[in-house]
Amino acid sequence: MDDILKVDSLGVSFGGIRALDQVSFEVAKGSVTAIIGPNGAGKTTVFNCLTGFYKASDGRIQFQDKNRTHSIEIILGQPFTLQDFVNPISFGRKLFYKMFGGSHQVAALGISRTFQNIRLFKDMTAIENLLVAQHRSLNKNILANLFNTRSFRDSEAQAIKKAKEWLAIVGLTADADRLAGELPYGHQRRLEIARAMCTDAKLICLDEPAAGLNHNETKDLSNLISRLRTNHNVTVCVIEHDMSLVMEVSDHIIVLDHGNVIARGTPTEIRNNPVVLKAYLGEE
Amino acid sequence: MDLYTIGQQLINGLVLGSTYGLIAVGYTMVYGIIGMINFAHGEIYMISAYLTAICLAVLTWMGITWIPITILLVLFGTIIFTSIYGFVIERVAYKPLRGSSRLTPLISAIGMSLILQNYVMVSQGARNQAVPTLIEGAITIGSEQHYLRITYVQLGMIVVSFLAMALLTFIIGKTSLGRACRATQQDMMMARLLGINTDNIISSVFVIGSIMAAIAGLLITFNYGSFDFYIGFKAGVKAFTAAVLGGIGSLPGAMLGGIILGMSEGLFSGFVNSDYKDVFAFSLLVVFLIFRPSGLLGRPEVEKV
Amino acid sequence: ESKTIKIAVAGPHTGPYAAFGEQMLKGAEKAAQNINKAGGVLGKTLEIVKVDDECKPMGAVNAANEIVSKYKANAVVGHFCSASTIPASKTYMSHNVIMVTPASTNPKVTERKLPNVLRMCGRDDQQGQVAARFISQDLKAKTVAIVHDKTTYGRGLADAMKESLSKVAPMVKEALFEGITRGDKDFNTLVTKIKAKQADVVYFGGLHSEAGPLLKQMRQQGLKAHFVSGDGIVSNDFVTAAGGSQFVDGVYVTFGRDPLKYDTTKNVVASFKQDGYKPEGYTLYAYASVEAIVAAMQSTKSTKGVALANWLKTNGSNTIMGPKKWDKLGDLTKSDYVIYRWDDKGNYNEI
Amino acid sequence: MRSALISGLFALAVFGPITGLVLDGYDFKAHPTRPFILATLVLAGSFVFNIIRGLGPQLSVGMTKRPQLKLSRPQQRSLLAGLLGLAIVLPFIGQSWITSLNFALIYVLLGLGLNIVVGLAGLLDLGFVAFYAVGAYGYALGNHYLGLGFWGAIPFAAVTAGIMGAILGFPVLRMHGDYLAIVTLGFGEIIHLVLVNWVDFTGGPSGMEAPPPTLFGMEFNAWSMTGAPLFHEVLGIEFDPSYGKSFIYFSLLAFVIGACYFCIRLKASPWGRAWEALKEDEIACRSLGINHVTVKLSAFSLGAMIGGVAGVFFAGIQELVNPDSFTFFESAIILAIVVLGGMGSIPGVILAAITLRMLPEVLRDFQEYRILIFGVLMVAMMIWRPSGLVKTKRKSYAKLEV
Amino acid sequence: MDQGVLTIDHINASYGPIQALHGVSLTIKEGEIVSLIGSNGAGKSTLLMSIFGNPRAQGGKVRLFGEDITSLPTHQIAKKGIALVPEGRHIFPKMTVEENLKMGTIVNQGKYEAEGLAHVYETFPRLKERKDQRAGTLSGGEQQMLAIGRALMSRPKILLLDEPSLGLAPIIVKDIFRILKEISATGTTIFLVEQNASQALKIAHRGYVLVNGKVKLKGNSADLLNDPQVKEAYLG
Ligand SMILES: Nc1ncnc2c1ncn2[C@@H]1O[C@H](COP(=O)(O)OP(=O)(O)OP(=O)(O)O)[C@@H](O)[C@H]1O
Ligand SMILES: Nc1ncnc2c1ncn2[C@@H]1O[C@H](COP(=O)(O)OP(=O)(O)OP(=O)(O)O)[C@@H](O)[C@H]1O
Ligand SMILES: [Mg+2]
Ligand SMILES: [Mg+2]
Repeated sequence: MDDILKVDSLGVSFGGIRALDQVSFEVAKGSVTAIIGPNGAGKTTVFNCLTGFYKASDGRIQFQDKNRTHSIEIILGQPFTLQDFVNPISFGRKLFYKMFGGSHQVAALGISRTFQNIRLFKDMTAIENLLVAQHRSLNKNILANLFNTRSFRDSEAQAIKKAKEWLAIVGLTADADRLAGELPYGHQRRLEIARAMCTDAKLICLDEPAAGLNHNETKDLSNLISRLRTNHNVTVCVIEHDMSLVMEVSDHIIVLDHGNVIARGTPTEIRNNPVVLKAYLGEE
Repeated sequence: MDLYTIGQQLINGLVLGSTYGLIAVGYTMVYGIIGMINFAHGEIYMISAYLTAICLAVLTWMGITWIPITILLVLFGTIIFTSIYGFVIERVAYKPLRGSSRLTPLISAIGMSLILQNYVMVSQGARNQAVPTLIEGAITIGSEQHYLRITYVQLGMIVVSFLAMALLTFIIGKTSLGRACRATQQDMMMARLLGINTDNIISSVFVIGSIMAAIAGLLITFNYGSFDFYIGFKAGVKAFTAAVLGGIGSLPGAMLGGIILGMSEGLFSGFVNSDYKDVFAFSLLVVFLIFRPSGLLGRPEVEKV
Repeated sequence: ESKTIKIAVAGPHTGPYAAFGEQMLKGAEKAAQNINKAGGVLGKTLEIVKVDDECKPMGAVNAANEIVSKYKANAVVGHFCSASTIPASKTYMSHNVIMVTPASTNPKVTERKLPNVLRMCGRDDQQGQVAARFISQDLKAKTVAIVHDKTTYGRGLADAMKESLSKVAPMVKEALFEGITRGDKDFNTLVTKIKAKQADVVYFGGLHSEAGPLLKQMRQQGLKAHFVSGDGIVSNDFVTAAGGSQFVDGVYVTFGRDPLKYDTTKNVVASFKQDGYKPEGYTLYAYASVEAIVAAMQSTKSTKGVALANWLKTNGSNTIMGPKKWDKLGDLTKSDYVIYRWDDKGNYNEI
Repeated sequence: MRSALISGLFALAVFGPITGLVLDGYDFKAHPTRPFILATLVLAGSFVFNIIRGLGPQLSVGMTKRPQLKLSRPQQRSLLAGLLGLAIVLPFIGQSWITSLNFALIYVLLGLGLNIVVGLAGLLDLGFVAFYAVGAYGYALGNHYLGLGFWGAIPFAAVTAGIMGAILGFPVLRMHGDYLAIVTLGFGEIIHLVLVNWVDFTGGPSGMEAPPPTLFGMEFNAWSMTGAPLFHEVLGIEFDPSYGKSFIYFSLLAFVIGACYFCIRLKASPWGRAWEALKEDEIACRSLGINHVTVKLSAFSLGAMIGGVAGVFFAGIQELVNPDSFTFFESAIILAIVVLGGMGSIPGVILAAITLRMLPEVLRDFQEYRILIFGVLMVAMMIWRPSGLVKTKRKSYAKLEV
Repeated sequence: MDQGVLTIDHINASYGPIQALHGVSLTIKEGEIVSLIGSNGAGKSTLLMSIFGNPRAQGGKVRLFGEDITSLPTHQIAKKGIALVPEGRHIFPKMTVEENLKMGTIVNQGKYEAEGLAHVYETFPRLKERKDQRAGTLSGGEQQMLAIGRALMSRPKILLLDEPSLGLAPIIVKDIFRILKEISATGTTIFLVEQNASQALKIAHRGYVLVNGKVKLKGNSADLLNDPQVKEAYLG
């Protein structure tokens, strides 16, 4: 199987704190990969690096898409080196990414995410949240909009159709016109996943999607994650503290502690790994 | 250009800067605590200038002319009445708006500042007002021809503004009142849940801000002598600029911002051209904020994703 | 058909210049009062309406529209600021209403050649000329620093002075020509600069609210240069704004011959004093403006603006400030600018 | 009762020195009765207020439940048609109001422009007057130096203002909230100061003249200074200054309607949604691949363009542009229009612009108390309706058949 | 029925037009641990907040130590020896960890500050490592620890917790439940809202089940744990 993502000796520091150190792992295309670890281990930080919100101080992240490899760190803009001043092509490329690069470009590659603290557009309706997610692929010509041309109408209709489809998939059709901020917590979680999917993501990163959900709701969620993979062709990365969910959905688990990968393997391997038991699960 | 001229221009800039700093400190105080641009702060300063002159006139009428006593009494009176203004304004125009969108109190503040300006104009008349020159002397260094000079009032202004800033920094940073203020600013609901009477905190912030405005009003009025009901607006904008330049909510920042603003304005007009001094000051601000989007001493808003 | 003849006093009745609006209003009201006592005009009584223009162009156009449409006034005394007189005058013209400004000295007011516009005061270029001659001939200045307040009035005056000076005394050096900002109080840097350039005369185009602090700061820094200015600072407030009479000693200003000194004004001045008001600055100019308008109305038996203006331009008029004559543009033919000097008691006297 | 007494005492302390002792030179005059009258008024007022509040819940329930105006589609249509009809006949009824109406319409345009920036995109702009100035001076200078006519100046000014908007937008991209506010305020001041100081180019404080708009080359003047044909002569009617004003009124009305349509379309377009999303959460937007740079710049530019057009009309009405018309106060009023209108609501902006602009005219009878009362009403309106006059209604996408 | 430490008597609460609580009553006695469970949007958080008057309870009464606090302002309620770990943590993001903790003692003018800090740092060593870090930059779980620590600082007589286990690693969750039992043993009354129903009921003496803003079931936790309805809906 191909790897859609390769992370190679990633390192991040905040002031004196080394949040990530030499983190390396791969994510296989079409898999569900879970990242677990104690609080403050650096899981969210890994996601932030993958999606371009933090710039790693060292290491490489490579995203493989249709035989093309993109380096996230290049998209985020790199400092100029002496060599760039002799090589106009690399200079131009760096300048371009310095000026226009950033996390939105990473998202445009097909990596999207949800957040540990839900970040929906609370004062917009559920369906509007999904329309915003499709912004990139819509007809944005202001004149076309002003004269309501055929192509503009088509583009809007297409977007609404897609949004409705996703609302149906996550079971929120009834809530389409409600404000996102008013929805119960569990619904918000699902809406955020649908929103991330509406960007045509190839890799979706879910940060603690089951937090605040009760037992039954967690079950529904794990169903949804499996369906995302099988029916919608995306690769899923998930951070979660709820072990029942992790064990159920994931193919591969990576365990972080203090910014280091301390274990990796299949759910059964991890469940029985003494290091993980001690550091994370707290079972003797 | 000789050294004395350069030195004198530096002093001039510092004096101007300390007037901005004095007002900016009160400004940033309110601003840092309730996160609202209190456009009426400049007007409170303007009121305090009037109160200074009124107190002085009343004292003269009563026959109190010994200068130290006069100054103390004027200061006392100005502070009392100005802080009542601050208190009342907060209760009337801002308290009812608590919890609504950020811009609502901003508009209310603009309305309030129109009210105060015109209220003073209607009751005191539109003409320019002034106080007599109470303290004349100055410190002069140098020869008959070439010298540096700073008047006692100017010196007082610089000293007081630094003292006030230091005192306020201490209050905010080290006392429990200060901690309660910061808590109120960051999460008002949670502050209440921890037992903080946020309404009182906000009122006391306004009162402290007004006291600062009163001190500023007194010193600046004594220094320049002349004022009208319109001075508040300009002072407000400059103080706001200084506060932002220094980093919103940072008291030393406000002082520093004021000094930098005053210095750059003063030096530009002293050595280049006074027509464009404000253009220069604002351009400086813009350029500066591009490179340091959270001001000189303001800590960058880190938002954890 | 209205029972009164309405004269609008348009000027700044609110805002930072409101003091001048009051001067004009008091003068016009007193004139109306006296004329009504003497039997009114065209068999009707004279009514003064006060309209605020905030000294802003936009306020002026609004005010002008209100004057012609709402009050349907027959004549206008005003405005004060040249910046509002200029845009408003056109509205009066299209409604054929006469406008006499007692205070707008900017040349542009009349140079637009509107047939309904007259002024009761001099022009900045006349004033500048008097000042320039005084600075070069009487003060024998070698280096002059020219400062203005960037307003239409202040800058206009400074420009006019500068131009005259370069004509009458080309050898006088210009230390600097700079603007300060209205509302500012700190001019220390400018003073230091003037001091460094060793100017012996400072000419200021602007109003007393800035002139006062500027003068005080000059003296505090030990700059002994002469201070010369125009009609905008002629007010007792100048003394208080400067921080006391010790600072204004030796200041020179150009101003029309003091209307209070004319024999003709004695009664009026006394009656003002009875009301507890000291006629200052433009009070009597406004009084005279009303008189001129009324004289024209009496003679032409009309209230049509262009007709009134033309009558005044051909016949002139006798006012409280003496006989006045106008040229084709509507400017006074005779400028009566003279030099005054302030003493250490805070009084000013013609020299 | 006690609280009324306390507020009375506070009022006495507040009004005491300022209204009671009036400065006169270095001296003062006492007006001892004034503060007592004012304090008594406050005391009585707060007494009445307390009684009303004490009257019990039955009254307060009635007050908190605001009548909701819900209109069906055809009702909306007829209301709109009615308003339009009113707008068209208005100049024929109230000639004396027409200049004020013209200014009100200009403020509607300005409000709509700033509404894009502040109301929709959530970028606090305290220097919007800069674009208004660019438009007005664009016309005056374009006319003076390039011989540009009024109608030619409109696209010219719109494009110039739009570019200025983008220029301003670029450096402030990294700034948030109040930092953005001060930079925009600074930008507005810079433009103002340049207009004041650059006398050779802009005419400085005296400003620059701009001819009024023409209709197919016909002027609306009593007589022509340029030799152009005159409207009343061509039509063979008697001259009346109201023709010119009415002409401006109808042209402005057409532009306002156009701008409204433009804004309504924009609001429900990908841009409108992206602005709103960006206002709520920039990080979430970036995670969805939305380029916040283009989204913010588009808001600044489009808003500025509308502001620029308003400026051209302003110059055409005033026939003179002057830096005094473009001060911070103007920005503040425009911002107040947007906030009072209800942040993003187009009918709200129109209502607020007309209210705030007509109010000072209505209050003219109060003379020097005018601005004071205006300020009081501004504060009172904010307290009465903190979230604006009109609440925005969301478009229901779910009901759209696709 | 004997007087509880906290009694809630038929209260309603609403957000504008939406009514979230419908006549809820419950009693908590001294030294008890009481759990409140219910699905998403049932009104659990609303109930906790309305004890503090936000939104204000209507229709009924809230009594704390026998005193009617229904219409007291929030900050005065907070001074009566009651502390809350709110939903969404609500730490002060720009203060350091230690300053945040000290805020917990502001009700009693800094009493027990030193002991409190020592105790919290002992319970959550992670917070000690990060004591000078700005709280807003902590990881989700660290913030949760901080919110719990802050509530413990004032040594409340009654402690209300809204989903304290949210976002915490299994090992810490175990710790939290252990600590709650310890605190309870020292006489502190605890009112616990949890999604993790089985764990919550295990440490609790009694429990309430909230459905759509109404109390649906109540009883000893052992009974509730065996109740088929509860099992089906909340324990899985
Ligand atoms: N912006 C920042 N500044 C300083 N420290 C940070 C910052 N962001 C994260 N950290 C620190 O880095 C460490 C890793 O944080 P991260 O959010 O990745 O943890 P996590 O594994 O997601 O934990 P949790 O399960 O609690 O969410 C934490 O100790 C945190 O305090
Ligand atoms: N600020 C608010 N404005 C409007 N409605 C709200 C608000 N907060 C909560 N609600 C509504 O009130 C009801 C109860 O919400 P509450 O947060 O109390 O539920 P909960 O039981 O705590 O749920 P959760 O398990 O998700 O925390 C829900 O229907 C919710 O949608
Ligand atoms: Mg995390
Ligand atoms: Mg909850």
